Amino acid sequence: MASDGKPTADDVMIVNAARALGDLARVGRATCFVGIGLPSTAANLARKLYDPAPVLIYESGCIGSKPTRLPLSIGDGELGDTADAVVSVPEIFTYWLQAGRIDVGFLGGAQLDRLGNINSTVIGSYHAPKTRLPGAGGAPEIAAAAGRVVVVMRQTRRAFVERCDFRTSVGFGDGPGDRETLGLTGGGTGLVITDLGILEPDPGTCELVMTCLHPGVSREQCLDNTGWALRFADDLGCTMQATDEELEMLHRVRSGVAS
Amino acid sequence: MASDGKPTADDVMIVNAARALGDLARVGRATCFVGIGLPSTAANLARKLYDPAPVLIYESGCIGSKPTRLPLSIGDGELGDTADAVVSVPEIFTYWLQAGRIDVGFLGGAQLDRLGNINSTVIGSYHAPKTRLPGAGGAPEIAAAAGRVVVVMRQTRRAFVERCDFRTSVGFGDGPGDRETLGLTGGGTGLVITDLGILEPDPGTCELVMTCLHPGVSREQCLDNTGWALRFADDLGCTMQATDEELEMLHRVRSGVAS
Amino acid sequence: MTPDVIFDQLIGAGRVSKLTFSWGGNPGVGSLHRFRDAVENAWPRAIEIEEHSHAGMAARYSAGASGLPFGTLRGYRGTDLLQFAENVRLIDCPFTGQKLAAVRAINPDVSIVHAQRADREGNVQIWGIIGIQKEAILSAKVAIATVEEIVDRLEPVPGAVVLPAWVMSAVACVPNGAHPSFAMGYSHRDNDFYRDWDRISSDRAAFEQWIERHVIGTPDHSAFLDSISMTASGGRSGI
Amino acid sequence: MTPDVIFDQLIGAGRVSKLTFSWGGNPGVGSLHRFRDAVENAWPRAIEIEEHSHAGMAARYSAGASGLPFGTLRGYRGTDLLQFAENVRLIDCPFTGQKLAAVRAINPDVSIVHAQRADREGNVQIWGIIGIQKEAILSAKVAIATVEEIVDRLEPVPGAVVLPAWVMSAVACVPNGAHPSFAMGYSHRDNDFYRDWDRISSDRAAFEQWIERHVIGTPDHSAFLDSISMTASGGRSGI
Repeated sequence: MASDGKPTADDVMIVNAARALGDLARVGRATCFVGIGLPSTAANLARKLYDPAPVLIYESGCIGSKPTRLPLSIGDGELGDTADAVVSVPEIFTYWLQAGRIDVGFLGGAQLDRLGNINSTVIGSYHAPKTRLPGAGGAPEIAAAAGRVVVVMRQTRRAFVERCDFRTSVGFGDGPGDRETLGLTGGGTGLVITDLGILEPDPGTCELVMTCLHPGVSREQCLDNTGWALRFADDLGCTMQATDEELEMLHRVRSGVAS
Repeated sequence: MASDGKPTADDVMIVNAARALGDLARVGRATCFVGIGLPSTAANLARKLYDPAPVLIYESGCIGSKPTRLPLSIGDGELGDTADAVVSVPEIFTYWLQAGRIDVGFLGGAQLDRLGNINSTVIGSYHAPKTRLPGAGGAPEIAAAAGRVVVVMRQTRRAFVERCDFRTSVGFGDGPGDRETLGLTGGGTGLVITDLGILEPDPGTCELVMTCLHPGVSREQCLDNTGWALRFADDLGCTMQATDEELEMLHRVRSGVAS
Repeated sequence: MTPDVIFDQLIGAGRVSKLTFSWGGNPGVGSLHRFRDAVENAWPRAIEIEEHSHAGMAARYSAGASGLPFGTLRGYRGTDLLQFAENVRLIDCPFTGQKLAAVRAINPDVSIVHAQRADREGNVQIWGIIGIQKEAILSAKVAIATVEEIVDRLEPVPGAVVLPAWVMSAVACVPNGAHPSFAMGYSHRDNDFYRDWDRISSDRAAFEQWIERHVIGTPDHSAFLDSISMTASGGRSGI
Repeated sequence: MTPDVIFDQLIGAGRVSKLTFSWGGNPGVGSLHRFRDAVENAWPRAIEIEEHSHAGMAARYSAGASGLPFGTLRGYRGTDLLQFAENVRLIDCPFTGQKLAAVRAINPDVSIVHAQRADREGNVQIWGIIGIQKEAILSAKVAIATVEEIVDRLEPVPGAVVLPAWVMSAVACVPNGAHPSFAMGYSHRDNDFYRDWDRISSDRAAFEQWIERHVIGTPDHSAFLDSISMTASGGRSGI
């Protein structure tokens, strides 16, 4: 929370990401492939808030981790100690992710484009980059195989681009039908949660459109912070204000007292 | 041992197989892929008799087993309890056998042909077999990948044939160069230990020739019990009589008191 | 991979139309006589067989568990298995040009494994010689485990594999459910049964009598064990 | 796969000509500044990079450990990785016609892992989050383990992997040898170091001073740990 007690933009993203995971857990077991940072915070918040709770899976091989404090790395011992099972890295990517056992993949990135593709490799040209980013990690196969990909990213004109400088992870490729042609077994980018609201792909065109705004956010703010000609859903909604219960639990998750 | 205290034909085979393994262990670590039956008896005898001892690996995934009694199946709990490591079946065949980490593979079979190929599938035609045998098991890849294959089999005219009815495991295929063409990484059938003596492949033709006879065995016996025009090495040797120490230890291995 | 005496019973009872396997024997004893009788004499019916090596079957299950359509191995080349096995093709390595065997993934309609224990949520724990049980479960469309015991909490055990409840279709408590095989720490291998099976199964009439009395004639596994004077812990009772 | 601060040090010191990786960041902190400086500005020298996804790298190590020339995965398709990565080809499944990615096996000249302990014969035991350490060892031409402790006998531990002595080229006792990472049960992750590294490494001069004093200027790992006021068990000493 910010010093004025109001939730920060990150808080709002995390709470909404946790809710999305809670919704998915309600309609079946939400096995969730989690990276470190915002996704891990959101997934752990969902694990504390909802019953049934999502099953957290980390790419280091930890299945069903129930960390009492937020891990700083995917190799954090806490993730293994509290897991139902720990498997090798080759196994987590083959028997678990590639086999289609992951319902939800949380991803972030430096750029997200209109068709839900993600860049976490370079800004600028590959061989002479303006900014060299850490790279792919587990993202491309999460984007390929997870039942549904939830992207959590701050919405800015530099990050939300017409076309990624580098396509690290495929959302809908160049448009409808591309995932099928490419043999990608998962559902693709299903939900993008930003500090301004929520985007979802248009079922016909796969283009990401704004379907919900966070309380107090205007359409203009969204347009100003998006690098493509952003469209809004006809039934544009508004996300629910973060509740005290959610924010309190988020605080406890962050400070490691939520066990 | 037979009732007259003399070693049986099986005893002689087993003692000679154990010696071969001991010889190999002396020139480097002999990691030995072992099946149940005569091979397992011989390998465990070698483990008790020699220092350095061979490392016993069972296809059920047991690496470095040191059983105190002879196992009845490759899934015998004793093999896991006494192992340095137990791995899955896919792993034993990939990371261990296929990767070339096995120095010696012990094999048997219903038929062995002149070029060291082995049949453990059917006698007669495949679709209307005279005798249906258990089948391949781990043998084809042991024959393909082990540094050296040691075959332990009773020598009879029906078993030692010009050409196997079914080629389950490749020795030298159709002759010199075949293993290389087929991409088989191991050394092939290097030693055949029978109740009559020892056969080894001719380095030029790959044909199995009798290189040693057991004490008291005649060339005629060998010819009578071989289904091809058997040749004898110019420097035909004679195996050493089984010693009291070897036979005593064999007795102890069999009765499970050799721990 | 290794159909043993249980499969021999199914085959002898005429309940098998096709067997995919890599080794069909009675471990440590010899032949599976019902299997042989079916293949050699089509008794009680002809069965179709598809045979592989262990390594090939392991690669097929691994591919199935991995969501891949095929697995790759150095195998089959030069053997007559290649001539008769469906679901094996030679492929070229795109980097080195080497020829390798590709085997089609197996995704069984149903896999059943026997494990030591499960917790009340249905998480299943197996230890000892794990074999291919994990891949059998993870490749299957319906995955069932029988367990020796259901416990409140799975205590960690060296060498154990845990299969999370959410990959299992069903878990049932069936003590000595691996009989005549064993569950490490719970039951012993019934070596006598494997030896006796050689005698029972080598005669059609003896087999039919046996299966009628002990399998068809018993309502469940516990009654089956009683009928052969076997206790749930794998010891011989009474006689 | 995940070169982190140790690789950043090697890169910054100009000792790296090529990096093959799948994620090059400071876990939980951000960038590897020396890596970025090398790629973006060729300082202190240009480095060649070959990048993959984690799944691709895992498949490459597994293939290497398996004695196969390549591994197969559902991956790379539709990404720009395919365009720049050497050692990736699309292949067709011989059964279904599906296009899959083939990745060339990795067989490192040398792999070094850090494990909890070894026995006097050289059998190495690792537990906790195993990652890809087994494959790193089994794919390597020369395989080295540093361990926290050498013991008379390896007691079984849940979740442990044992690498037999005969697959190891060398084993050395180096307490806290995973620093700034950790060895479960022996040392703690030095979270401060990862954070401090962000500051040290973001400035060329600060980096050069640091590497001179703490790495080049210390004779061994224990002296290195002393120089950063770190105890062998992973606690901060003195200051």
